[in-house]
This record gives sequence, C-alpha cells and structure tokens, in this order.
Amino acid sequence: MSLAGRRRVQLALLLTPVSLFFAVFFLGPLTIMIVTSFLAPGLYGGVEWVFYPHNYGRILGFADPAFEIFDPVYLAIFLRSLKIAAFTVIATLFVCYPAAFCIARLSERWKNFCLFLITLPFFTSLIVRLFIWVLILRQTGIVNEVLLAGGIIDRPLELIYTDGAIVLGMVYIFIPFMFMPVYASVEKLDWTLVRASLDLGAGPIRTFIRIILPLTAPGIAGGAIIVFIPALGNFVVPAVLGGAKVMMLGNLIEQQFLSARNWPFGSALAMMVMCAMLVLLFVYVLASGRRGADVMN
Amino acid sequence: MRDSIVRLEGAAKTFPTPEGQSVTALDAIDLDVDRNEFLTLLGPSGCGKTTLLQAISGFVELDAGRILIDGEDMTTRPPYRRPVNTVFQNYALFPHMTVGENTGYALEVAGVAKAERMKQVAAALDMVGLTGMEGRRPRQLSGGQQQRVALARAIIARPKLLLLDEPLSALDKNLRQAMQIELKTLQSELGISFIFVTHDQQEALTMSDRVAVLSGGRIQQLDTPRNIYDRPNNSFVATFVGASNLFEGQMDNGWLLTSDGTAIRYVPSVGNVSGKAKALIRPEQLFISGEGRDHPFLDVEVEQLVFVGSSFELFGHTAEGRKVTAEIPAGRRSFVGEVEQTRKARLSYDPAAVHLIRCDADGI
Amino acid sequence: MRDSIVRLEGAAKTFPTPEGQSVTALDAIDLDVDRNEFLTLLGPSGCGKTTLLQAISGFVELDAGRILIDGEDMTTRPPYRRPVNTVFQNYALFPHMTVGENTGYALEVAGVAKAERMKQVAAALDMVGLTGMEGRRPRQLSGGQQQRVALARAIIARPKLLLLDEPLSALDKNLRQAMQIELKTLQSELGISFIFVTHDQQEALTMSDRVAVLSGGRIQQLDTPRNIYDRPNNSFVATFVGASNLFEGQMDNGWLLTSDGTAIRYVPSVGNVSGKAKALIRPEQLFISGEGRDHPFLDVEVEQLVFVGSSFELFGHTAEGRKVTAEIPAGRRSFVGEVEQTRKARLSYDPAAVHLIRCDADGI
Amino acid sequence: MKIARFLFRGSLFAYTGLFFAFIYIPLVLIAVYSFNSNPVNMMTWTGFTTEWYAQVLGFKTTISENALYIESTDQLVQAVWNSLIIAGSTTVIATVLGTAVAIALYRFAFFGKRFYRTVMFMPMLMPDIVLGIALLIFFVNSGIKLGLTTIIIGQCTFLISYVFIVVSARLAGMDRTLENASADLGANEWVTFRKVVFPQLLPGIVGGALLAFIISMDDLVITYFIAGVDVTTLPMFIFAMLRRGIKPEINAIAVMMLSFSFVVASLGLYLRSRQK
Amino acid sequence: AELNIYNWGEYINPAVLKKFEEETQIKVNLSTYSSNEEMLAKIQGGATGYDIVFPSVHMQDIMAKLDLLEKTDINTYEGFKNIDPGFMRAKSDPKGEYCLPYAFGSVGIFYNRKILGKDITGWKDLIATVEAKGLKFTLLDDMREVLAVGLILNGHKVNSTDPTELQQAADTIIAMKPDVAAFTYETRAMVQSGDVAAGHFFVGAMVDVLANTADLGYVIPEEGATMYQEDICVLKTAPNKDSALKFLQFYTRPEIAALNVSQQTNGTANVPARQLTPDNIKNSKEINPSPETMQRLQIFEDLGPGLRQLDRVWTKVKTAQ
Ligand SMILES: Nc1ncnc2c1ncn2[C@@H]1O[C@H](COP(=O)(O)OP(=O)(O)OP(=O)(O)O)[C@@H](O)[C@H]1O
Ligand SMILES: Nc1ncnc2c1ncn2[C@@H]1O[C@H](COP(=O)(O)OP(=O)(O)OP(=O)(O)O)[C@@H](O)[C@H]1O
Ligand SMILES: NCCCCN
Ligand SMILES: [Mg+2]
Ligand SMILES: [Mg+2]
Repeated sequence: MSLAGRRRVQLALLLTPVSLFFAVFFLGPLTIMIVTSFLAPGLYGGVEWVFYPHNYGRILGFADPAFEIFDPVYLAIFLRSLKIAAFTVIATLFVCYPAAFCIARLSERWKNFCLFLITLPFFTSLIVRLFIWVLILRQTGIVNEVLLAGGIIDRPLELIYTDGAIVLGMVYIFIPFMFMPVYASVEKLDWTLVRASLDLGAGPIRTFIRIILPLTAPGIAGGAIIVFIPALGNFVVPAVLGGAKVMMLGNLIEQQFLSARNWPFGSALAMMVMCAMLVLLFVYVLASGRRGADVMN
Repeated sequence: MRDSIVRLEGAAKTFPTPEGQSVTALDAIDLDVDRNEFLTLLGPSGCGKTTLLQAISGFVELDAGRILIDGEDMTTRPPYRRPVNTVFQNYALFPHMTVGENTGYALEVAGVAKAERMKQVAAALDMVGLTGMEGRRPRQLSGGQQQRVALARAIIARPKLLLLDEPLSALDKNLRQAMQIELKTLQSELGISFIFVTHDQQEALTMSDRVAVLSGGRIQQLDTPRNIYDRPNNSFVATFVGASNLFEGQMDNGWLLTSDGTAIRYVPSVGNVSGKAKALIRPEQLFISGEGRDHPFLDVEVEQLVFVGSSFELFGHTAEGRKVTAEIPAGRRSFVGEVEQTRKARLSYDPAAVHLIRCDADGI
Repeated sequence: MRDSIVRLEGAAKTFPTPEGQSVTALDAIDLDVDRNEFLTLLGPSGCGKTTLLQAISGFVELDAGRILIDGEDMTTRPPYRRPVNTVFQNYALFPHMTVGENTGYALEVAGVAKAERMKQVAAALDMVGLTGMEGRRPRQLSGGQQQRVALARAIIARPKLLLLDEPLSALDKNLRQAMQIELKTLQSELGISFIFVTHDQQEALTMSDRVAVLSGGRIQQLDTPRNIYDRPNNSFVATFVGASNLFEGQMDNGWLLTSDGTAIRYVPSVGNVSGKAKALIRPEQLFISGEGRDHPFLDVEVEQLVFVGSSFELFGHTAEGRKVTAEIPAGRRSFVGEVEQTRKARLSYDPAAVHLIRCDADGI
Repeated sequence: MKIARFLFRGSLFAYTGLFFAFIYIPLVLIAVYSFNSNPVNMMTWTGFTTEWYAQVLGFKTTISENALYIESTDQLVQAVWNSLIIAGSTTVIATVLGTAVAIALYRFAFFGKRFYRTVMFMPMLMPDIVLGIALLIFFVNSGIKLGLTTIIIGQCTFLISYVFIVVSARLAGMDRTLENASADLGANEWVTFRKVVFPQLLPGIVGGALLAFIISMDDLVITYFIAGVDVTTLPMFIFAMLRRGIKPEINAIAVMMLSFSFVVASLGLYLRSRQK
Repeated sequence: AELNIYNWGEYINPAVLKKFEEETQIKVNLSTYSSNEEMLAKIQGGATGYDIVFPSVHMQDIMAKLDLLEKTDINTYEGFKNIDPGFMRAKSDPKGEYCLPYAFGSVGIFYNRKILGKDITGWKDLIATVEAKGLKFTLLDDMREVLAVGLILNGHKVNSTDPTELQQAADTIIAMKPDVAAFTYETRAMVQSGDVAAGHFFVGAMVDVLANTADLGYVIPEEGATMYQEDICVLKTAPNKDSALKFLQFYTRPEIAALNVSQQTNGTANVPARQLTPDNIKNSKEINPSPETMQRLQIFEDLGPGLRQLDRVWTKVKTAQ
C-alpha cells in the first residue's frame, strides 16, 4: 500500500467511528429539527405536516399576519444572551488564565492533582452548587451577614437576582470549561521563546501580547467556544441566581417546546442560533487556518 | 579601571541533577570583556559556555557573584532591560511568526515604524543570504536557514553586546566565512562587542581578539589566539586547542628527558631550566623533509597517513612506542609518496617552536 | 547489479513556498550507496541534504522516483518498517522521557527485556561520554550533550543503515574525533552503512568512502574524497570544497591564458589542449619559499596574513589585481616574518597540481 | 530581578490560591450545611446533626421516623449510581472518539477538513431541549429502547465535541518531529501514539475527560428526554424535587462523593510518589 | 409483575408505594418529571414504558384529545364511592371512566408575618404593604400561574385568551415587577428566612406553616386564586395495564390516600380519607378550604390555540426591564 494509502486508512480508522456515530445519532436528530422548523405547530405540541416558513418570519421580520406576527423581542433576547455569554467568557478567562500558568509550573504529579481539584467540586450536582451561591448572596446570606456584622453596611446589599449574580454563577459553573483547554495549551508553552523575546528587548507585557498570547491562542479560543456556547443557552443560572426576571435564549427555546407547545417555532429559533454561531465559527476556523499554519494547524 | 563592556565577578551557578548530585556549570568566574572586543569561549561540551551566556543575558540566575554590563550592575536587571541580544544555541525562533516578523521583532518592540523596519529586515536577511524569504515560517526552512534567521534577528537592533552560542554551526564553509566577515564588519563598523561560542577552533582563532578556554565551569586560560595556541597555560588547553604532541619529562638545561629515553630539545629560559615539565610540539611543527639539517628530529614509524584536504595527517610512533602526530602539507606530494613506501619518517623540529608547560601549572 | 544498501531512482521533491514559488529540494536524484559504505553529503545550507535523508527514512514523500533499501522497494513502506535509524538535525529528543528512556527507545519498541536494555543503554551512553546521565531529562542537558543522546539513541539498535544529519556539529574537536572513531568502528565491526551530513569538510574528507556534493537538489559530484578535492567536476565543487584559486582562460597547450594576461602552467592531457577552461590551484599548493626554482610562480602583493592555528592564510593579489589565497604552514615561521615585512611574495606551484575544469562542465 | 520574580511568582501563587478559594468556599458551605438538622429547608440553620449521613448510609435514624419525606433516599442513592455509571461510560467513549477526531483533523490534510472541523462544533450548538426531543423522536422511531444506552449515546453526541476542542487546543503546534523520531526508531503508529503522542497529549486528554465527566454528571434536559422508565439520574432527581425544596441528604451525598473522590485521588498521588 | 409510575418529583409518599409492593408483589419503578409540559413532550416524543401518569386536569384533557389515555372504568370499582364527585373536573372525563382524582390544592401567598408585620389578605394588600416597607416578594416561574394572578387582579377569568385582557394582566404583572425579587420555586426557603416577605406558592407550603405557625402564614388571596388538581391516569401505551389498574384501585382506599396526604399535606378527593389524616391537616382551612373559599378558586383549562396569546405576553413580561 502506498504511503498515501496508508494515511487514508489511518484517517479512516480515526474518523469513521465518529463519522458513523454523528451520521446516525446527530444527523438524525438534526434532520428532525430542521424538518420540524419548517412545519406548522400542532395544537397540543408536536407538529402538523404542512410546510410553514413563518416560524422564521417571526424572528426575521416576514410573518404570516393571520397567525404569527414579527416580533423584535426575540432579537432583543438574543442580544442580551450574547452579552451575558460574552461577559462570562471574558470573566472566566481572567479567572482561569493566570491560574493555568501557575499550575503548569508545578511538578508533574501536582499538576494532575490540581486538575482533579478543579473539577472535583463539579462532581456535585449543578443545582447544589448554584444553591450554595444563593446561600451566600441572598439578603440574609453569608456575605450580607458578615458585612452587616462588621458594620461595613447598614442595609443588606442586593447581590442576588442581579446580572452580576448571573455572571458570577456562570463563571463558577464554567470554570473547568475554560480552564481545561487553556491549561492544555499553556502547559506546553515553550519558555525558550519567551526568553528569546525578553532577550530581544520586549518587556513582560509585550512578550505576553506577542508571544505568550498567540502561542496559547488555541487554548483560549477553545475555551472561549466551549464557554460561550453553553453560556448562551444556559437558563439555569439566570433562573437560580437571576430570579428568572429576564428571558434568555435558552428559556425562550425551552418555553416554545414546553409551555407554549410550539415545537416548530422552538426549532426555528434553535436553527437561527445554530446558523449564527456556525457562521461565526466557520469564519474562525478559516481565519485560524490561514493565520499561522503551525499554531492553529 | 579598564573599559569593560561585561564584567563578571565571582559568577557561580550550580544545577541539581536527578542523580542527586549537582553540576557546577559556573565556578566563581571572573571575566572582563573589553568594549568592542571579540571574545570567544572555547570548551568541551557541557563545560558551562551556554550557562555563562545565559547568565549575562539574564536567564540563568547566579547563585553568587555579580554581573556588570557597561559599568552598571545588571545582576538583578531583567533580561529585556539589558543591552544584549543573543543567538540561542537552539535558535528559539517564534513559530507563529514569519521569517520577516522574527527578524524584525527587536525593532518592532523598540517601536520602529513599519516601513523602516521592513527595510532593515530586508537588509538583515540579505546579509545572511535569505533575501526574499520574509514570508516563510521557520518550519519551512532548512536547519542552516533557521540558524541564519536567528543570527539576523539578534543583530538587527545593533545591541551593545552580542552573545552568539554556536551561531554558525549549521552553515557550510563558504557561508560560514561570509558570516564571519559580516560579524567582523559589525564589530569594526558599529563597535559592537561579541561573546562568541564555537567548537570550530579555526573560527575561534581567526575571529577573536581573545579566547577564553573553559573547562568544568572554570576559565583555564584567557588570552590572545596566538598565545592560546602557541603558549597554552596547561596541558588541558594544549590538548583541547589544536592537535598536540606532549612529552612529559625532566628538564635538563635545554633538553627534556622523558622516562622512556626520548629527548626533546628546547630553548631554555628563566624558570625553564630544571624540574618536571611537558614539552608541546604541534603536529605542523614536525617537518618530514630533510631541510634544516641542523634541527633536532624524531624518527617515527608511520602507522597511517590521512588525507584531510589541504594536508595529510601522519600518525606514527617513536621507537619507544610514543605516539606522534604530524601534519604534512598536501603540497609536499613527493615526500608523501616516499613515506607511503618506506613507512618511516624523520620528523625534525625547531627547538624554538617547542613550548614548555611546567607541571605545577597542571593542577587541573 | 551492484550490492547497494540504498538506491534512489529519480527521487524528486518540491516544496511550495508562501511566496508562491516553489523550492526544488530534490531534483530527480539517482544515487547508489554501497553496503558498508560511509557516504557523506556535502552541500550549501538549504541544498536538500536533510530532505534527502528524510526521503530515505520515509518522512518526506517523494513527488516522483523510487527508493530501494537493501534491494527492496521502500517508496511506500512506512518509516518504522525501514531498517534505518536517524540522528535528526534538531535532535528530536523525547522531552517527556529521561536520557535513559530516550536512548533505549528503539530497544524497548523492539521488545528487548528491561535488564538487557539497561545494559545496552549504559554501554551506548558510555560510548558518547554520558555515563551515569540516564536519569536526566533532555532539557537538563547542554546542547552538545543532547546531540550525543540523539546519536546514542540512533545507534543503539544497530540498524542496517544510519542516517546522520550533522550529528557532531555541537561537539568540540576532541569529542568529535572520539565520536568519529566510534562511528568508523561501527562501520567496520558491524558492517553498518552510513549516510552522513556534515559541514565540516575535513570530517567529510577523512571519514568518507565517498562524498556526494549537492547543490540545488542535484548531485554535483559523487566521488572519493581525494577526487572531490583534487579533481572537482566543476567550479561549484571546486569552490565549495576547500579553498581555491580559480583562473578562467583559454587553454594553449600547457598554458592557460586569462583575459588579463596571467598565465598558468599545467600538464596537458587528452582533451585539455585547447578551448576555454578554469585552472584550479589549491592555496596549499602555492609555496612561499624559493624551493623548486624550476616551478612556475605567481608574484603577489600580500594584503593579509591570518593565523589559523596550524597555518597562516595569505590573502593577496597579482599585479593584474586577481585575488590569490595561499596557505603557509605555521612551521615556516621565518618566511612569515619576511612576508610580513616586504608585503610581497613569490608563490610557486607544481604544474602537475593544477587541475583543469573544462568550461562546458560548468553548466550549473 | 530576584525580588521582582519572587513578587511575580508570589502574586501568581496568591492568585491561584484565590482561584481555589473561589472554587472551594461554596464546597465548604455544602459540607457545613450537610450537618444542618433542618429537614425541610437546607438554607436555614437549625442545629447540628449527622443523621443525613446515617440516612444515606442506610442506618436507622430518628429523622426517618418523624421527618416528612425522606424515604426516597433509596431512589436518591440509585440516581447517584446511575449518574456515575453513565458519566463513567460516556467519559470513556467521548474521550476516545473526541481524541481520535482531534488527531485526525490535526494530522491529516483532506478535502472538507475545515467543514468537518466546523461540524464538530454543531452538537454543542444544538439547544439541549431540541437535541433532547429530537433524539427522543429519533430513538423511538428507530425502535431503540430508552434506557441507560440511549442516555450514553445521547450524551456522547455532544461530549465528543467538548473533548475534541480541549484536545485540539493541546495538539495545536505540537512537534511532529518527535513522532518521526519514534517511527524512525521502529515504533509503529500505535506504539508511537502510546509512547510519544499520548504522553504529550495527556494534559489535554485528562482535561477533556474530566470536563466530559462533569458535564455528563450535570446534564439534565437531554438526559431527561432520552431516559427510559428505569433510569433516573441525579440531576433529574434533584430537579424534579426542586419544587418541594432540596433534600438535606443531597448535601450529605455531595460531601460524601467529594470526600471519596478526594481520598481516592490523594491516595493515588501518594502511591505514585512512593513508587518513584 | 411491574408497574412504572411517572409522577411529579416528590409527589407521592414512598410509604404508599412500599405498601402497594408488599400487598401485590408488584415491583414499582418511579420516574419523575417537573412539569406537565415536560411529561407531555416526552410522551408525545414517543417515550413508552410508563404505565401511570399524574397530569393536572387541563393536561388530562389534552392527553385525552391526543388519545394518550387508556379507559380504565375505575368508576365501576367499588372504592370509587369514596371519591367526592365534585372532583370530576376533567371535561374529557366527567364520569371518571379514565382517571382517578389524586390530589388538589390552592395556589396562594406564603408569607412571613414577622417581616411583613401583619397578616395579609390578598395580592393588593401584599403589594401595598411591601411597597410601604420597601420589601419584596416572589412569583412562581410559571407562565399560566403568574398570568392568572394578573387576570384575577383585573377581574378576568384565569382561562381567558382575550388579547386585551391578557395585555392588561401582563401590564399588571409588569407594574409589580419592581417589587418582585424573583420568579422562582425556591419560595419556601426565601420566605422562611425572611429574604423576601412573601411568595406566590402552592398550598404545600403548609408544611412550613404547620412547623412554625408563629411566623409563617399561607393565605388564599381574597381577590381569588387558582387551584390545581392532578388525576391518576393510565397511558394507552402502558405495558402493565393490569398493575396500573390495581394501583388505581389501591389508591381509592381511604387509609392509603390518608397515608399520602399526611406526608404531602395536600387536599384529597377521597372523602373518608380526610378524617384519617392528622389533626393539623384535617383542621387546616388552607388545605381543606371551606366551600365558600372553594368558590374563589379557579382551575386551569386547556386553552387550545389561545395558548399562543399567553406565550406572547409572557415573553413580554419576561423581557420588560
Ligand atoms: N516545509 C517546507 N516548506 C517549504 N520549503 C521547505 C520546507 N522544508 C524545506 N524547504 C526548503 O527546501 C530546501 C531544502 O531543505 P533541506 O532542509 O533539505 O536543506 P539542507 O540541505 O538540510 O540545509 P541545511 O544544511 O541548512 O540544514 C531549502 O531551501 C528549504 O528552504
Ligand atoms: N537545567 C539543568 N539541570 C541540570 N543540569 C544542567 C541544566 N542545564 C545545564 N546543566 C548542566 O550544566 C552544565 C553546563 O551546561 P551548558 O549548557 O552551559 O554547557 P555548554 O558549555 O553550553 O555545552 P555545549 O557545548 O554542549 O552546548 C552541563 O554539564 C549540563 O549538563
Ligand atoms: N409538586 C406538585 C405541584 C403541582 C403543580 N401543578
Ligand atoms: Mg551550549
Ligand atoms: Mg538540514
């Protein structure tokens, strides 16, 4: 067999399992969703088998006036979710990046133990973790009690049920999502390159921006993606720590499937979000492919 | 006080090893490098050359001692604030930058405008023979090309002091010579000082104002190339630099008598009249011809004649079994043919070319 | 058919470059390496030496051509099934393994039992002078030490064929010589064949059974060291290997007449009677002394005399302004002193040592 | 220099200390509140008790006599086991498959590679509820019986993507020449993977696996839809219970799971350090 | 034999199940859901294997329309006589041929007397008090329940689908949003600890009131309120219809219903069972409201396509800042 042939075999061995898996267990559901998004909602959930594009009209601005109306409120929800997800990404990055550097310099054994320590808290249930923050942030919570007792404040602060609390909670639950990829690339940073940069007169900040950041960019990008996407759809944190006073994308879609029993509209919303994100991601993949073949492959 | 660009005072560095011992990479080194000097570090693999450079550039923290650059104490100064650039032994090119970006990095950091920078990058790449390769990535270059990028990157900003860690080791002879000339030009035209590490002794001897021979983290001799070669301080330097025939024996007023009866003539001088010593005769000081018949000689049996380009190496031994090496210029073809036939040679030498090393200098 | 260990037939490889052009790293190379031969590749930086080795070991896929190792077509054989080990130019040591693990890797993969492996590792490390360093990590070694680990790692399994990409470049002269002897021992005792890349020409000339001079992805000359040096095929080889004085002119039955009027004597032979040619005189073939008065000579004005250890390099020019280089053995001190005073020298040569390169050979 | 570096390193360590404090302070609180005797409202401290632990471990307790609805502890324990089994299996599968794709996409050039790379993000992008319901419809119509298997399959669809991303981050810019060196020394692809690629990838693989594990342990919506009658996972159990208030045993279970994992990991660390 | 029960989380006393298992040797598997819609979506998606579900009355009607429920003729069983006929609320099943009424309760206001400084009577009272003292309260995170509060406060029926009425309801809720700390089910803990003064909650909060009568209270607002009722139904796809029927029959027994109520603090349709419950439950007029109070309670009906109007205003309520 030629070398190219061998490579094809290897490639096939590596890709076939996942490709098959996706072809069956992901493409199937995806098709179901796409088809659903073009159907009319059944009266009690489910679908009616009629072609019905107005699910999209309701989001994009063309609507079936008899039945559905265009409503910019959905775009507003989308933007708001984007904003919170973006804040979350930035905050988790700030929390995780320096720690990744610190842990990457420990000895082999301690490194892995630290990784484990970071994920350990997440072995408990999401809800338990979040409720603890309720315990901490609420009016009669620990922070307020301590501040009151210390005489720093005379009225409890409004900590819980705020946007700040939402971002805090998001950061808390997404720490490992950011940490893992960032750590994976920070850990293999070639410090001789940092030395070379310092040697050429670049100060710490310049070295950070020109050398460390680009070389760890794959990890940052990976972390940003896997924090951003779940954060965009997350509604548990806004419910528990934000008091569900605002609607998030995740809520909106869930609401369509459950209380509004409008599966096609829910599917259409999901499709729109996926397409928007896919376009962004594809641009990212293209860009990273063109920029340094070596850094982002 | 001398006008030194770098001054090391008692610089010491020890690395712990997994075997539980420790390696002394720098053993209380004192060193002054003069402004505009070209100083070469020579020494066996692992003797501390890289460590010494890294201490100067600030990447190895000394266990003890001080480093002054240009009169200022730099011991605690971070690397980026030292007026020093380095060609790293393993190049350390930035993989995510192109050749052009790598080369222009120091200028970019210094805030040089893009147009000017690109001009200087082009000039620097031109100098190292990589014109037009600005757009490549380091991994798309051959080993020697990478090394040249490292060189261009280090010199572009014209630092006061350049540290070069085997910067030409991956280059062929012609390119190497061209680079040597460029480096000497930088030295004379810009007044840059150099500390240069090389394993190419010819390079060390031709390029340097002074050579420091290191071993085990210590400076064995710091001197001009001529003195290093002709008048080594001790037998380590004698055998490390160049090829050598060393005869250990008792000095007897112009004769050095070895235990096996070989006698070497030398020109006695103060302190070289009696006592134990080693006589050094370089292979090229042993002539195969009969010329200069009044010279002393060694008769040897020839074991091997090896062609090394411009000359032949003659390996042989005396009647007493002592190994002797001589270098026969390739021009002397006729003699070579003769020797190849008879397997014998009379090697004469000039007593003035015999260098004596007192055995008490060999406390190494 | 000859008993070749490696046979390349029309091996070609082109790399695309970001500049949009492409680099021909191997230009339809045909090459036979004999069993138990020591073949050295010489060539300027970037000429395709590493690419050639990597094609043989299987890491560069040829655009065209075939590779046979030991008579079997290996063109499509994966690297791990080729009986070849390599010392990589950049060492490629496994950073997560100790020196011992790195060195023993090939044995471990081959399933050699641990005790036996450790014995062999110790022996291999001993050979390269790294006894007792089994437990270190590559990053705790100096550059030269790393290179020696790479060497030990490649030879431990005694492959049929060893590819060495500048394997001794980071070693000092003595260590280098010791390693050279070890490699030659491997060749003679175990019958291993070698393809060796080096930029050290002396190394190439002393170690090799044959030398292949490459340029621009092509083999310019494949011959014994003597022939490469004394009888280069073309002026690229002449100038690339060793130092050279080349005089281009018209052959006129024993005299080569350059356009500026310099005349060089040579010994005419078939095909060297008339036409354009270049006369090659190696610097060491130019003698400063008056000896052999019947020899032709060149009178030069001396520009520079450079001490290079065992000799001096004389740089000068003829009355017509033609640059001439000569090598003066350091043994000839007296003449050196004279030249330094007068700044003039009469350089004689033996017409038999003048090598002619027909200009039609220079189609490079 | 020394001082500056010391300060820098010091503040980095201090920062990391804060980082761990941020992660662990809530855990300390869980531990504290797991001893809260208030049976109906875990947020209000009414006194110290160890009975929740006794309850989880199956001892008879005074609380179980008079408290109102704690007898479903068995179900809770069963849910924990289900979750662990699912998380364990999905972690193994997703890690293997996700790593394989990451390596394939890093290593090989092939047509549609960028497209494939983008596709790898898609399962993550699909909102949980959509994926859950779509998977449910898909399983039902393919005649696959809902149960542990369907949960494992369903979770793998998106966990593969997470592992893929983490491992890819590790792979980016990795040194190919080391693999060449390995092959050159006679190691075939598999041995090279085991001895050279895998050790270098390990931090990425470990990170991806840990991430997959915790995401699996937390997944609710998708799991809910594709769970069979006989499988309730911990998050499903807890969410269904939310409208009633969180059972105090949840805290006890959490603390026990954490302590157990911690002890196992520390033991491993200790044993490995003794091995050396 | 087996029985797969699909119920709300923590909505049945495990002792009941244990007792059923002991008596019949049928092994019971319990799966849970957290909302009617979740359950419907799963069944509609095609999930099978469940025998018994506990839909609210309006959901039962929907499921009947979708033909998901099995006719059981439970009304022909002798124990059915214990069931109060007033609880045949499902329009699709007026005679009890399909399902057995399970439990009911009101959705009122759970409040902290200490924080409010007084007992409250209804929503208007609550809002006035809260605004005067700078306090906050919570609402359920449930579209229909919250909009129902808005409708009731405007004097409309809770099952209205009239866009203008719904708009009014939404405006009312939006207007009270500044006083609303959160839309949440975490009401009990928040009210108990005094983080909020009061919360919109199910009568299940009586568990807390009974434990701390001094500080806590639960009131069915004077303006009116919703009530809920869940029935036990057998699915068409049930694999164990016999066991399912046995369970329905089992649950008609007063002592069984009482056993459940004593743990759940719900109302029950099983008349004799009410007498068998503990005193504090039996005597609670919150758990067992008087007939006049019952007059003020409305129960949700299936709204059909009108649901879409609610969805729209609810999204508005949630996005209003
Ligand atoms: N990946 C690549 N992409 C583009 N060009 C390449 C690539 N690899 C090698 N080359 C080019 O191919 C030519 C041959 O490279 P090769 O590494 O074989 O040179 P070499 O003879 O080993 O040189 P050196 O002595 O400097 O190591 C060089 O000009 C180099 O720039
Ligand atoms: N990080 C380290 N840990 C342990 N030992 C080290 C470390 N770095 C260097 N050494 C040891 O210190 C000594 C000096 O190393 P250095 O790199 O300065 O040598 P060198 O003179 O540059 O050698 P070479 O010519 O081989 O590059 C060597 O023996 C080396 O093994
Ligand atoms: N936990 C039961 C609540 C019912 C609401 N409809
Ligand atoms: Mg070094
Ligand atoms: Mg090369």
